[in-house]
This record gives sequence, C-alpha cells and structure tokens, in this order.
Amino acid sequence: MTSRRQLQMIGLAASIVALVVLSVIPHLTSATDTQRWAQALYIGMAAMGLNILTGYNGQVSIGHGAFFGLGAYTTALLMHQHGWQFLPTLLVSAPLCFVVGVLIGFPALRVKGLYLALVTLGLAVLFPDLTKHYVHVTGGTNLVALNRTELEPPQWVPTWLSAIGRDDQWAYYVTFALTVVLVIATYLMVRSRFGRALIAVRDHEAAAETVGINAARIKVLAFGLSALYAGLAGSCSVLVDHLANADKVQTFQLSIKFLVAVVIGGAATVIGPLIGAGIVVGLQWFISEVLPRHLGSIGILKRTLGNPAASPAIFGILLILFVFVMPDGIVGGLRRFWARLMSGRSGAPPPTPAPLTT
Amino acid sequence: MSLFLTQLMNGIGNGAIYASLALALVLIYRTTGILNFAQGEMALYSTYLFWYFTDRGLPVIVAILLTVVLSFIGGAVIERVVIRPVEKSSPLVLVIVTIGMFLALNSIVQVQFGSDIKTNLPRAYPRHVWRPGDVQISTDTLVLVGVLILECLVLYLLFQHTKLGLAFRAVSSNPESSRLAGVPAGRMLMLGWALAAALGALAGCLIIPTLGLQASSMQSILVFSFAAAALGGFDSPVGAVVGGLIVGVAQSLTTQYIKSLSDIVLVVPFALILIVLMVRPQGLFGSRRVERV
Amino acid sequence: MNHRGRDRRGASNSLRALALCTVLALAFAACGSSRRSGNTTGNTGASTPGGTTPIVDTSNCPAGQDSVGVSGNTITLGTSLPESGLYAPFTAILKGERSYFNYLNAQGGVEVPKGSGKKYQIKLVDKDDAYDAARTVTNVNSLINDTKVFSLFNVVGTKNNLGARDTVNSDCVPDLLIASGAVQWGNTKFPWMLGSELVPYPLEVRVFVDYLKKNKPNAKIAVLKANDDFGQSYAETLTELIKGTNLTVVQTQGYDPESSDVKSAVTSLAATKADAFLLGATLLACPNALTAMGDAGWKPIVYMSGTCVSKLLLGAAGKNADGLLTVTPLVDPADPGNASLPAMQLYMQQVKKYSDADATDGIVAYGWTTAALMARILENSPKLTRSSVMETARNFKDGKGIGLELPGATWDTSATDWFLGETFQLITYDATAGHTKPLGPLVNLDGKTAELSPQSLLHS
Amino acid sequence: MSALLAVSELRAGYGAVRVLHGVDFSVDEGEVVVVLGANGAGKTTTLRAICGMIDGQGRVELAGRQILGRKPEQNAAAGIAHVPQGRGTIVDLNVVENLRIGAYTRGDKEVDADIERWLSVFPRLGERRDQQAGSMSGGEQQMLAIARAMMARPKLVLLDEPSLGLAPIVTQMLFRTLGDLNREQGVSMLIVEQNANLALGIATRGYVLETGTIVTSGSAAELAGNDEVRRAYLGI
Repeated sequence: MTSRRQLQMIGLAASIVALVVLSVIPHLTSATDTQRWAQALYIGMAAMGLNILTGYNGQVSIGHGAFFGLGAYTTALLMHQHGWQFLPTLLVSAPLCFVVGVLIGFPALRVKGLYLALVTLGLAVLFPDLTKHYVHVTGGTNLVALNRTELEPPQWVPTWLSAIGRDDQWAYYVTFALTVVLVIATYLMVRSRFGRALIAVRDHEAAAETVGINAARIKVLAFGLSALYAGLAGSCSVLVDHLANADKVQTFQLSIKFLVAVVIGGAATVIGPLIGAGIVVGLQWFISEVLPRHLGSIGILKRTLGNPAASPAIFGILLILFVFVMPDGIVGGLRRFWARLMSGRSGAPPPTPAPLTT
Repeated sequence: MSLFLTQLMNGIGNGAIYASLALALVLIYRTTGILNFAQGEMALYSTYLFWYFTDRGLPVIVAILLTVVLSFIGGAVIERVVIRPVEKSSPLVLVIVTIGMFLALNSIVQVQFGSDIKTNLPRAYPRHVWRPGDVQISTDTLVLVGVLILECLVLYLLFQHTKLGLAFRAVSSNPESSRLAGVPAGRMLMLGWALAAALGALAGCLIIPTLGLQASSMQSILVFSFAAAALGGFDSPVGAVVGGLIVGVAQSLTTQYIKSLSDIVLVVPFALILIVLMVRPQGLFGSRRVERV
Repeated sequence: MNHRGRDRRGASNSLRALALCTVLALAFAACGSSRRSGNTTGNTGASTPGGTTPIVDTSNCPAGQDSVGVSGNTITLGTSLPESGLYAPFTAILKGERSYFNYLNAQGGVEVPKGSGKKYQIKLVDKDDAYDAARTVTNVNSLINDTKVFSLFNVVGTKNNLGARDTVNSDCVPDLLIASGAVQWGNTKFPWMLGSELVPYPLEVRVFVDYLKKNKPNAKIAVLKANDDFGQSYAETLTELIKGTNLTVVQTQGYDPESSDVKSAVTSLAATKADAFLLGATLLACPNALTAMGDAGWKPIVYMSGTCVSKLLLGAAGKNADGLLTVTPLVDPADPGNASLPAMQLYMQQVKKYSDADATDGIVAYGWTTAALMARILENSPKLTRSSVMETARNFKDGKGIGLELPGATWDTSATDWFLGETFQLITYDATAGHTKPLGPLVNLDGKTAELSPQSLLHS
Repeated sequence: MSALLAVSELRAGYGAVRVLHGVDFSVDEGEVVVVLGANGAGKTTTLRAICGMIDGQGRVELAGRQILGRKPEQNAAAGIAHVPQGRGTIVDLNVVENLRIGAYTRGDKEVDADIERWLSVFPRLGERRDQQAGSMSGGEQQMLAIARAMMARPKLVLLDEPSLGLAPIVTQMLFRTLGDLNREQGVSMLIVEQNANLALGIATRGYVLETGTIVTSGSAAELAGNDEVRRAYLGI
C-alpha cells in the first residue's frame, strides 16, 4: 500500500476517534467548558469557510467577522423579535449570507490580493457601525440578548440531548452536527470539479481560463460559500453564547481568529482549520484563565506572564513562533513529517508531498 | 466659505498623518511584499518611548530624535529577527506574523508603560491658531504638512540621488540580480523596515501631543492609512502621499457636509478605494505588478 | 472615564471624579421594537410601597440555591471586567475593591447581620472579559456554575450586564452595584440587577437643562455625542427634556468612540455659533473637543459628561475647560482640600498598603467606595441568603458614612426608586486654580431617575 | 600558473533533489570556457553553486582561494560577475541606473566614465539611456545585462545561456561582441550554452555536461570535431 493510501487511512481513523470523543464532551465537562468547546467548533466552521476562499482559492479576506455577524444577527433577531425556533432561522441566515457573499464577490473580482484583503478589512470595520445604526434591541443597544425560553430546544429533541437546566448541551450538539455536515461537504467539494477549479484558479488563473474554467464564476462562488459557512457559524454562536453583538474591535478580532485558525491548522486542507480553531480557542483560554490564576501570585511573573493585560502579547508571540516552526500548519507539517518518515524507511525515492487536497 | 477652508485644513492635517503612515506601509510593501498590520502598533510603541523620555525630563527635540533613531534600529531588528526567517514562505504566513506583532506590541506597551492615558505630552512647537477671516489655521496642521514635505524630500533625495537609495530600489525590484551585482539584499530589507519604523515614530511623536496617548490611539489612524496606501497604489510612495491627503480631506468634508454618513465616517475611505479600484485595479499610481499577494 | 495618571513629576495630579462606567458603553437610542416591550404594570418585581410584600419575587427561583457561595466564614463574590485589550485601564477598579476587602477582612470581616457577632471574610474572584459582551456571559456562567459565587459585584459595562441579565434573573443571583450609569437597571422586570452609586446620565442632562432654563432660557444647543448607547442617551434625554421649553438643539454631531479625533465635528458645531454645548463624550474626546472649541473661538456654556472629570483630562484642555459645568458623586481624592477627611485618610492609607494603585485616581476611589457599599448592604441583610441580600439592596436606607461619598449625600432605594446614586454635586472647573469647584448646593434628585429617563430605554 | 577558477568534486542540488554529482573543470586567465549541456544537465545549477546562490559541496577556488559557501554579494565583490538566465534585468531602474548598480562593489571614481564607455560599446543602449529597462527588447536587455556585469570590472564573467530567446542575428552579434571583449580586453569568461557552434566559435576550451557529470572535454576545435558533440549539440 503506497504511503499516500496509508496516510489517508490514518487520517480517517483519527477523524473517527475525534468524532466519538467530541460527541461525548458535554457529558464529561462542566457547562462552561462545553460552551468553550462549542465556541471552538463554530470558530472552526467559519475557518473552514474562510479556508475555501483563502486556502483553496487564494483570495485573502480579513473581514469574515462581518459575515459571521450577519448570520448571528439574522438568527438572533428572528428568534428574539419574531419568535422563531433556532433551526428554521438557518434557512434564512445561510442563503442570506451566501447572497451577500456573492455580492461582495463581484467587486472582489476586479480587486486582487492585497487590495482585496483591505476591502474585506473595510467590511469588518463597517459592519458594527451598521448594526449600531439600525439595530436597537436589548437595552436599546446593538446587542441582541436571548433568554432561556427562546433558546429552549424544540419538543422533539430527546431529553438526554438537552438535560434540563443545561441548555448548553443542545447548543453544543447543534453546532457539532453542523460542523460534521460542513466537514463532509468540504471533503466532497474539494474532490469535485469545483474543488479542482478552485485550486486551478488559485495557482494560475490565466491557465485555468484557457482550459475552460470560468475563473470569475469560481471566485464569486468561493466568496459566497465562505460567507455561507461564516453565517452558519454566526447563527450557532447565538445558540452557544445566548447573544449577538458587534463591536469594531471584536469583529476584527474574530476575522483574525478565523485566518489564524486556517494558517496554523493548515491552509488548503479539510481538517486543518478545525484543528487550528481548537488551538486558538484553547490557547486563549489557557493564557487568559489558567496562567493568571497560577502565576498571578509569583512576584516578577505577576507583572508579565501572570498579568492578564499581557495575554494578547503571549498569544501574539506564540503565534509567530508557531508559524516559524510549522509554516504550513499542523496538517501540512504532519504530512511533511510523514513523507520524510516514509522516505527514510522504504528507501524508495521520496514521494512528492501528497497533493494538497487530502 | 471660511468653514469649508477650515475643514479643508483639518482634513489636510489628518491627511498628512495618514500619508506618513501610508509611506511607511509602501516602503515595507516594496521590500517585503506584504501589508504590515503591525505598522500602527510599531508607531504606538515609539510614541510611548517618546512619552517615557519626556517623562524622564528629556527636552522634547532630544526625545524625538532619540525615539526616531531607536525606532530606526528597532525596525531593522524586527526585519532581521521576525520577518527574515519566514520571508520565503507564503504571504499568508507573513500576514499572520504581522498580526502576531500587532497583538504583542499593543499588549507589551500596556504592561511596560502602564495602560492609563497620558496627556499633556510636551510639544516640539508652540500650539497657536490664527483665525484670519474666520478660517482656522493652526500650527499643528502647518507642522504636520511641513514634516510630510520634509519626509518626501528626504526620501526623494535618498532614493534618487544616493548609491544606497539606488541599491534599495534595485533590491525592491529584483533582489537576485542585485545580489549578483554585489548589493547586500538583506541589509536593504532591514533599511526598508527601519525607515518605515522611523516614519511611524515621527508621525506618532507629532500627532499624539495633539490627540493624547492611549493604547488605542493608533488603531483608527492605521485603518485610514491602509486606505490611503491602497488608494495611491501600494508600491508608489507618491501614491501614498496623495492617497493620504485625499482620505483626510474626504473624512473631514463628509463630517461637515454629509450628515447622514457623519457617524459612520469610516465608510468614506473604503468607498473611495472601491471606486478607484474598479477603474484602476492597481490604485492611482501603482504599477500592474502589484496584484499578486 | 478618567484614568489614573502616574505623573512621576510629583505634581499632585488627576482630580478623579469617577462616573467611569458610562464611558464603557451604555444607554442607547430609543425604538428597537422588542417583542416583549415592557409594560410597567403587572411585572413580578414591584409591589405596593407598604413594603410588606417582598419587592423581589423569588417564587420561580431554582430551589436550594439561596445560600450558595457561603462556606464556613467566607462569602465568595464574583466580578467580570476588562483586564486586557484597549479598555485595560479599568483594572484600577479591581485594585480599589481589593484594597477595601483586604482592609475589611483584616478587621475580622463583615458582620452579617449587624450586631449578630457572626463575621465573614469576603473573597473576590475576578475574570477578564476584555470588554466583550460574549466573554462576560461566559465569565458570569462560569462564576455562577463553577466558582459558585454568592453574588456578582461591580460587573463593568452596560452591554456586558445586559448580556448576562437573563441568566442572572433566571438563576436568581444578585448582580449588585453594576458599574454603569445606564437606566436599564431600573427595569422592574429584572429585579436582580442594581446599578451602583454612579450618576445616571439623564440626571446630568436634567441638571444642565435646569441651569440653562435659569441662565439662558432660549439657548441654542449644539451636541457632540459618542456613536454608542452612552452618547445616544445624552442626545435622547436632551430632546425629551427640552420639550415645552424654548431651548432648541441646533446641530448634533456623532464621533467614533474608538478614535479621539473630533476636530472636524466640533468645527462644524462651532460654525452654528450655538449658545450651549452638550459634550456627551468620554476619555480623550473631551479635552480634544474643548481644544477644538477654543480654536474656533467659540465660547458657549459647556456641559461635559461626568466621565471626563479628571485633572488629567481637564488639564489637557487647559484654559478651554475654564468655567465648564459637570457633576461628581464622590469626594475627589486628588484635591488636597479633602485630605483631612477621616474617610479619605483611611482610604489613602489602605490603598497604599494593599495595592500598587495610584490613590489619587478617581477610579480606585470608586472601586473602594463601591466595595464599602457592598459590605454595608450585607450588614443590613437579616439573613445571609441571596434573596434576603437582594431584598435589602432593593430597600436600602443605611446609605451614610460608607466611603468617599459627598458629605450629605444619601444613597437609598425603595420599591418605587430602583436607583442608588441620585445625589451629586454640580461643579465648575477653574483652569487657573487647576481644579474643580462646587457650584451651588448638593443636587438631590432621589427617586426622580425613572421619570426622567426615556421610557423606551427604561423598559427595554 | 594556477587556474583563475578551479572547480573540483562540486556537488549541489535543491533540497532533497541532487543535481550535480561531482563536477571538475577549470578556467584560466584570459580563456573563454564553454560548458555545453541539454536542458536539466545541471548547467544553471553549476553557475548558481559557483556564485553562491545555492549551497554546494566540494571545492571552488577563485585565484587559489575557496569561495564555496560564501554569499553571492561577497563573490561579486571578489570579482565574479554573473549574467543570470533570463538576463535578470532590474525592470524598475533605467539603463544608466542598471549600469551603475553593476558597479556597486567598486569605490573608484571612474564609474561614470565606464558607463559612457559601455553605452558606446552597445550604441542601442546609448540611445535608450534613460528608458525603463523593463520596456526594452530581449536583445537589448541581454546587452544591458552583459554591460552591467562588465561595469564591475570583474576577473571572471559567468554567462547563463545568453542566446536564450534571442533572434539568430542578435545572437550572432552578441557572441561577436563577447569574442571582441575577450580578445581586446582579456576578459575571462565561463559560458553555459546550448547553442554549441556559436559558443565554440569564440571559446578556447569546452566541456560537455550530462545529468550532473562532465562526460567529455577538450579544446574548442576538438569538441567541434567530436562526432557525439556534433550530433547532440550542433544538430548536424
């Protein structure tokens, strides 16, 4: 069996194990930790979407926090002001975000590379101002806070899935289910003609055109799809965090989180962004919660590692060190390690690194 | 009419700051080919250094010079230590590295210099406002524009009339051929980052005494500077200056004349970028080559 | 919002009035058709003023949770505030709080109820939310479910507390002394929320309108407001309060709260040559607005939001701040004139002992005084249970001699008055002397906040 | 006398892929040495290893001193000029600026005089002295690349397939100029080329490189007469 086939088998096995572990998390951890895991999942969903645009199609965006916000506000307003259940709101937020994504995709055609990144930054900076302008709900602010009755799971949901008093489990399982759906969708899409066209347009747009790929359509579709994923993630965040909110700093931080998750997870890989999201959320929790508690009391560390004001510094520095060590992310790094391992053992000429699309 | 002129002056004053930072962004783009997200926070750190020196009682001019020199060295060190190792990797990795620096610098400033607001920073020049016929002309605006012109002059002389400047332009255009001709490309990259850091420091030391210094001082200024650099075309210093002034003036005129947009005034620079890029995808003065990330 | 300024050059700095919360984010614009738009009657909380029936209805609270957070002789309190990111300066509140609680614990702790001889140590657990409402919600859930705190205390930020409002009221956990001057804490549908002693913004606007009615009855008013719920509440309340007077608003300009550049906005306002200028701004936007006002040669009657009252910010405006009007609910720790007050001496001594904070900073004074108020509420509670403490807080009459409040100020609440901090001092700034001076008698608008606030804001 | 350039046991490659498997050759003072080889034979890798663009093992001595492993800018200063494949034009600079960069390592005063001299040697460059280099034809850019290399007054000039992408008459004119430079000014050259007959025309000696090893060597006349070489590279 070639080393490529072995690698894929290992990948599959690892995914199944992860699936099982993730499906029992709510029963093993406290409500707050379950919420944190759910946050990692929805950040992963949005990162998978951004990966389609940036990883597979090469269009860099630092504004997907805006699509995330659009999805969140759509769901929150439908639930809070029109009494909808959560799941039906997805039928509105997903297509809406897709359409808005496509609309943003068109001007993006003429704007390339760096300029595109900048225009999307504009998106992330403007979205909070728009919500402040048009949304005045909870306490008249642009915050839309939902209460427990609105967040209750529908009757048909089995009770073990949403233990009374712990509605976080229902939120977790919805996010988990959607994540699995999106992973499968991404896996299939990457194998499809559309997936290959994405990569062709990324690697050499002109060449792709000559073989009959309509580059414009592909790029606009990539934008729409990535916005759809981010919108779904935003909708789940309403269930998980019980609110929809948008501030300039927060929307920008979110957009960065998605991009960081894609890069340190492994751009242009299926699972990479999800792993990257887990690392980002876990790292930020560790730095801002665990470090201050344990190091906060020891003298000199009190002002540096233990000082909460230093948490962004620790995260930033670790981020830089990470991309130094693993420039093509965890999945990319593992694959390279695996290729070197295989070449060492079998003595045959080293296989070229597996194509990006496992 | 006098109101229009006053707002125009306000716009040009702000524009001069956006132009300085945009110049720094262009310098870094031309040498390393990336958008430096940490440019604002690098300028912030320099400005806190300036505050620290003045707080220690150093005369203002000495403090500014010391800050600019240290920032120059700091910029070179950042390129050598943080950017060089990943210079060959994908642009995405470089974006992440600058974002990492953005987060780190903002937090380090607060831990090292305290997160409280610093006001009453001493001024390098007396603050005075003339009001000829109700048009307000302040020394702040004049100095900011003056310094911008000085910066452009110095950069022009450096790049067009010195061997070092020629080498810098050669490396920015074709690093490999330059090295084959004996030009130490590495040192030129360091020069690019050093100049950018120094420009940012100068902009900070001049604007902050008028605005007051806090951890978020540079964030909104940086967004406008990004817009300025993009408007002008990322690889053209002239574009950065023109772009900066356009964004500054557009911002203050919108506040005055387009009330509905006045509280989302940030929409102006980005609308400008979109319109210009629709017509010329490489910006007003940029060259076609710019598109690839 | 005022910041401590470690001015190492020794000049006694920063007259620090506190009123910081507003700076964070708070009151909002009107409208926002909320499905359950509040009807003031028929809610569970308010009851007849006779006080016999409890104000706080605990009928649908989860069973057995009433004395959670008390173990042995320790009461655990929880708070969430920005300790990192752009709003990290607010950690000064935490230093003030911890100084008081350490001092109190050293004296043996708080006696609940007073005279019972049973003393408890107070343990304060703080969590950082970097001022992001979603993180505040996660922190509050963790404080309630994992840390199992007895009560929340001095959680910072309007949107942050609004985010946690549903959890707090469903789990019946007191959210006491919220660091925000928003009026939503008067919403009788949510009895478990109580604002701190900060001056609610509508009262500031009321004082300014009264002043104008007396001194310049047909003034044209120009308004500069931050583009968030904080700024909006000033503009909103002003338009309500000038109805029926011949005061008119001639122009309103908004600015981006995250940048402090307001030059163009103020230039536009100055061109209207208005007689009065309402400055609903915070942080550096205040001195920058006053400077721009001076540049334009515009000399209106200025009312500046209480959040900007600090020697640091006022000093930055210099002579342009001369004669401006504003308010302060606490005695200023930076004003040497107050150094002789016994409460001030105790405060100065203990803050130096227990923290590295700058005692002349109004935010630290606010943290200290709010902690003292918390202890006083606990002392007045007949039983050490959440419902009893909340009931005491809703019916608080013992608001004297607590911390650094103005002499003669009364902090009290009742079934019909859900606001604590309704007495404060109108002050003006004397640029030559370099500090503020009281103007007229103590303003007592006790119980008036609800009627003065925009109704849609109070009940949303 | 010792060789100007002595290469022995030179191995080099890109990461895991080995290209040169131990190459030996030399260039004496005033000589024009040609290395013939098909695509992928390792011609460009050889030049890049010599001037330090890529890492290599073995020995490369310039006038007796080991220069393997030193940075390109140091080797340029030591007197090696390299005209890379595809001419390496610095497109954003104009003709004069390109020439001035060529003399970066020199400290003497005669740089301006040299610029005028080379503009007269290549009159077409003279006519376009202030034109952006990027906007010139392939032949003109090749002339500019050679002139830029000569500006450094090098001891040895490495040329990587100068004939690539040029019209035949332009290539002939180019090689005639190279021959003149060697004869009149004694410039030693190492030319890597596929166009064998033009190269051998001006060469003193030559080598044939196949899959990273030298297969045959000899004087220009011997190589021109050798059947294999003739069949493989002269197309006769």
